[in-house]
Amino acid sequence: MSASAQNQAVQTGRITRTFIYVFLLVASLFYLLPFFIMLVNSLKPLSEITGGNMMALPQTWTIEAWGAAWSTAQVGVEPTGLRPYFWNSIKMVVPAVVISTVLGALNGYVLTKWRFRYDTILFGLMLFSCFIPFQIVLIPMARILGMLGISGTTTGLILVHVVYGIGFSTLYFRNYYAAFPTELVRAAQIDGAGFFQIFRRIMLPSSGPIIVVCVIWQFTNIWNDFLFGASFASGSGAPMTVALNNLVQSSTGVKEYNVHFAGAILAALPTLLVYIVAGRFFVRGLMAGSVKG
Amino acid sequence: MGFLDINNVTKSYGNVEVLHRVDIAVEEGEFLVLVGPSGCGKSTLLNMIAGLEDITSGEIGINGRVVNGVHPSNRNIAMVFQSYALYPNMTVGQNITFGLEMHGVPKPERDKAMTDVAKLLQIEQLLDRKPGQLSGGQRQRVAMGRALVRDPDVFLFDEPLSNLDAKLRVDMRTEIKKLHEKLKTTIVYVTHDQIEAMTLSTRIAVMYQGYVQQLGTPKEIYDTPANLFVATFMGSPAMNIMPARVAVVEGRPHAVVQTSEGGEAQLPFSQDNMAAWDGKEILLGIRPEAITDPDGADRKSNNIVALQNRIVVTEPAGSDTFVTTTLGGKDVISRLRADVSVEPGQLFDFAVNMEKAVAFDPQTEARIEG
Amino acid sequence: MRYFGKKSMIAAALMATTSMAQAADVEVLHWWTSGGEAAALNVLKEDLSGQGIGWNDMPVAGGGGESAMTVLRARVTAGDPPTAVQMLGFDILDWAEEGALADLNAVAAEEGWDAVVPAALQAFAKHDGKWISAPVNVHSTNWVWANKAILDELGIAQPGSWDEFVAALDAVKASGKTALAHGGQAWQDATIFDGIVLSVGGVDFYRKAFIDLDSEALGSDQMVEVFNRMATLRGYVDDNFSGRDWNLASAMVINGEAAFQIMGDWAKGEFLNAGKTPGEDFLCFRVPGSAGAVSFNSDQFAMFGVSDKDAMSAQGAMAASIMSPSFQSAFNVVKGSVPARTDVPNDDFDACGKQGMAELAAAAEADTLVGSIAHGHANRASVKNAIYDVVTAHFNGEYDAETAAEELVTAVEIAQ
Amino acid sequence: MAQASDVDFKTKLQHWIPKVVLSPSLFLVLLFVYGFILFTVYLSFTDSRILPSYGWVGFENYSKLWRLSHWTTSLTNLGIYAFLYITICTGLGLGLAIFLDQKIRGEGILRPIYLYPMALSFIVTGTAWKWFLDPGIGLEHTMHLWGWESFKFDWIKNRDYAIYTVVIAAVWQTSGFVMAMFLAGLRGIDSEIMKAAQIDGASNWNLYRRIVIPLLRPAFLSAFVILSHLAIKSYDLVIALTGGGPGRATELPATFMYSYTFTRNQMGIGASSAVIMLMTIAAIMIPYLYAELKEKK
Repeated sequence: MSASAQNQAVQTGRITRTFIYVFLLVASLFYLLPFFIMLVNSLKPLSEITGGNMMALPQTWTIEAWGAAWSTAQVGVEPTGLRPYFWNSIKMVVPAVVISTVLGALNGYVLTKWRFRYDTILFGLMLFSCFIPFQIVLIPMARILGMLGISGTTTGLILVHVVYGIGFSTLYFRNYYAAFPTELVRAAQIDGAGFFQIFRRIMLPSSGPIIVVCVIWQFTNIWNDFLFGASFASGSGAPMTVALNNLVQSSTGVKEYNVHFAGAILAALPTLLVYIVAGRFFVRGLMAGSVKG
Repeated sequence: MGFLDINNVTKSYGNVEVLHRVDIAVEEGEFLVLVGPSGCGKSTLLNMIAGLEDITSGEIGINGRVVNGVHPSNRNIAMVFQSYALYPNMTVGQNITFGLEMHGVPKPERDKAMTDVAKLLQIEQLLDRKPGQLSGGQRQRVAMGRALVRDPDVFLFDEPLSNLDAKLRVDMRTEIKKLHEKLKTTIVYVTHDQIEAMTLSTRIAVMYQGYVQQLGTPKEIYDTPANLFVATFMGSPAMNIMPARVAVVEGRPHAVVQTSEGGEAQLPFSQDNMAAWDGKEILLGIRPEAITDPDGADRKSNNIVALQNRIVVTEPAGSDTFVTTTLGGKDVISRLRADVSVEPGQLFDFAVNMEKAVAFDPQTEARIEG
Repeated sequence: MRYFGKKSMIAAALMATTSMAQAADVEVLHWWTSGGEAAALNVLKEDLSGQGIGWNDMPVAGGGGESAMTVLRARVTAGDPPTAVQMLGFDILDWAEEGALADLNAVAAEEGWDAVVPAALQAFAKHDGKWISAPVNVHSTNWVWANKAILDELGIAQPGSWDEFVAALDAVKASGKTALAHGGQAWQDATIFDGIVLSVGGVDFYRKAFIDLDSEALGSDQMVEVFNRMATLRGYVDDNFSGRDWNLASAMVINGEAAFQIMGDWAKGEFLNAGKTPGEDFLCFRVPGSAGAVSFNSDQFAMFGVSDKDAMSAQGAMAASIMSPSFQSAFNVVKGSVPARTDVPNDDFDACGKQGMAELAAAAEADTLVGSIAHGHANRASVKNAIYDVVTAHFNGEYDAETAAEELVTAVEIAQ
Repeated sequence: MAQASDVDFKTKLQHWIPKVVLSPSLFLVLLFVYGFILFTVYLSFTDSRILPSYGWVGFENYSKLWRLSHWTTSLTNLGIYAFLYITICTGLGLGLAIFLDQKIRGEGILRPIYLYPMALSFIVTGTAWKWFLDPGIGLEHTMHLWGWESFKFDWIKNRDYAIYTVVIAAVWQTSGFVMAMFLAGLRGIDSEIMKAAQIDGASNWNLYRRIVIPLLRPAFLSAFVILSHLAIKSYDLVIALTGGGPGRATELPATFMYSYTFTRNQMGIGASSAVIMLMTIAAIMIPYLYAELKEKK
């Protein structure tokens, strides 16, 4: 069934429909408001922000703040803007998302199609790991990264994100594959396909929707992470959020709010893009499995 | 020892034994149907033959080789699944040749095999489509094609027709039968539909509660069911079962049954050894077609008995008319010719073919051997 | 191919490790990320690169160094501490007790730090007789910043005593403007608290209560008076103060919406940045009643233990650069604070800066230089935050003055 | 019959591969989650301050913890916050999903609008929310400018109401995601069931109340898990929006834990609060997981 399939059965009257549209529009205003504030203020000169109404439209429109946030703002001792950190984030997010998704897919595949004793308990253990508060893992994780010699490297950061991404990616794929006909796997076994051949040739080609859900989820979480990025990346290798935080959170300096907001929107662009581009598939993917609990 | 040998096989999940000591030897070219209600263990047995489930104890041999622990793909079998299990992301052609590809068969040979099979099943025009674009019947053919192309020792069918509508099911049934007669391969076929079992098989294994209740040709199963379960499960409408008492009258054992009018009818057995049950209660089984109108009675039978009884319900079915009456306190269905005119409430003279009657021990429910 | 991939990954990991230990580099963890601060720090970076020492920048802003301290813990636990870490007060001593800091005595002796750094600062830069960190600046927290135009308009003179201050606040309030610009964040509340404690009880009371943590002093009538004065000030703050950033409060003074702000000398940067001139557009003076005393906090670069010879010498060079009079001057002119050594010429500083330097030297001389409660120079982080809890709860109306004094005693006790 | 062949290599391999494939993940989870939890439990019984130390102090940290008034405040706050957050998110998400499911024109535009907040971190949106909620510059100010002088919305500055502003911002962030889950659930319902109910004469209200919403049970459960884990982990939000203030009025266990572990140098107390948090999570999640996984079997 496609996500655009509508329930044909429900009939609504004119008044009800008007109410529904009004409600939906008001709700969308509620959701758009913070973004509006960010956007509007990123297009004002600083004096207009500190001086006047922060909700008003700019009197002087300027995109200076955007340029500053991207390439000239001071994020450390160097006025580099967010640009170099953007690539750091990409270098971290892409492998972390790929690895955690692949692991999640394999785990989900094993846990549904190659059942063995106590497999549900193992799954429960993995699922519960989603709920660990990240604050408590900081110190022991640092110790282990140090022992592995990957403290302060992107590799270490990827490892951390993979570890704490496994729970959710396994959950998504397990629920999706649970609804995937086991007979197909059996047929492929009889056809002589091995474990990985079945995965690659039979399971993966049918996993599109859930891959989208998992990738969106992991991408958002990893891209937006600050705690791990700040703790486990070295200075020049720090991800975008750490740089953004440095830009925004300076404690005893002048606060350039317009630059902050421009930077904030820049930092959010990739995730926004992912949501807007893949959003259609997102509901479809959720439908295909993950809401089945 | 057969071509497919199921030797003392059991299956347990944890402490629960779900399949008890199954012994079946299937000859080459035979069409064995495993039939039984859901949960009887027939699919489990099939999966064990395929290698999709472990064998708890006992042995399964295919073509002279014990296959316990052998990977499904190395057993030289092919399987058609209930849902067809067509790979949704591959075209029909790719579905058919996937197994050959996995076995390292070169592409030209694969293509040839595919063309041959497609021709045989008349699905040439479908080869480039995806399963999602096919009708139920077409999918069924593709699933069979996928099995055929492997040229296996044994074909396994897991309720292949149950997802089709009634008309298509009958067509495909015939088709499978034709295919078997043409190819002469060994087939093990699982179904819960006793008509499929009767029409397709060379032999039937009726299963219930993890036991093989009876293994035999369709005729054996139908005429001499091993026990009450087999008797009532096979045949439609089911065999009539009524309580009766054995009485030896004039040196010949009779079944004494209560009629609808309160009287007792004495029906002579064809089996002489029923005399040993003189005076005891039994369960008498008579199939609907053995209780009929006098003109419709089997002329070759030596033991047609007249019986007057009152008609409760009539159900004209076109080719026959089914009539419900009461014998031994039970509803009994009889099958009359369509042109006999009967009315509910009417007292009717039935002709009972006692040659086809069977008797069961009410304690063990086993058939009393005749 | 697969083999190659694996091998190159290991190689990359190895390279990463070696580059971290590379000789003539310093890795610096700090939270000076805003334009002016970072530019000031860049002076140091340039200085070091002139000596062939690379600068590995590791900025982590947030919460006045809280995020940076979290990161530091991760790095130390990983066995890979940065060379130098911006740090405040007791945090330095805590790390010294963990045995994580380096010994800078050689450099210190060579450069004669003992003679030029005030004793009150040395208390945080030395541990067990060893120099462990290089102080960059001295901020002081008991400052009031005032909009001169408003004062002139309302005919208010610069208040010299607490009563005059209250009268001035009243006058501004009557005129319809906000009397006291303030941001309701725990550390800002506590910054005011620094000045008020000094104004009520002077240096002796301050030391007894907040440095010795004498529970009698903490619960005394004087403390109740401190909280009363806090409550008085609360009456001059606008309704909308809660959660406001300090620099927005400064902006209120700059824009003429408010007359006064009590804030550390970093606020000067905001005034200067807005093109205002000290003495002409705005005034800076000590919290009335606290004149003569200076509550300070000092940003220092704590030097972490490194084993490598080259790294040690780079670290030493960095420490020496930080303490050089030229850097001290250049940095502090920009930052608004005053140099950590008392022998730096004041030529480049503005009026407020000069005043601050003079008062610091005088206070150091008179032993009225005390560590700031609010900024971790009076006690350890646990106590500091326990005090925050009470001060901010009282300021937000949760306790009256008497209860607040009682709560202060308990809170400090639990935190110790 | 030929001699019994041994279990062939391929079968043996296929028997072990799944376990081998699962084991790295399992190893990572056991070490990095359960190992660390045990470590934290251990720390909670030690005198750790700035770094882990191993002096055993028994339950002292726990007794100190319960004497701290803002620990109890943070627990009460979590109760209020989690209840409202989960209820409102679920209600709003369900409402939006049902409305969006009525063949709405422009659904393709509305859906990403509801969904996008999930894509942003609170480091980014915290300031915008803070401004919007601030009576001096935000909504209240704007209303005054538009001539509605008596309008008052100063919750963020009010000790008793500030926690509700945290709820508003949190709802803003996740309700769109919940909406997507419910929308997916709605789209998955067999439309024949809906038709049947309408033929039975059910009004739209009854149709949803009696038929559709009960059928969405799996979506409700998933939403509950995701929301409760987000509620318990809420940290960025509070820091960005109120910094735990006014006073300590919006402190939550997560912020409490962070501040004791990392800024107050009382790692032992931080660890003991973490242990209590974990126990709370376990108390909620384990029955749920048990029911879910058992049903699946």
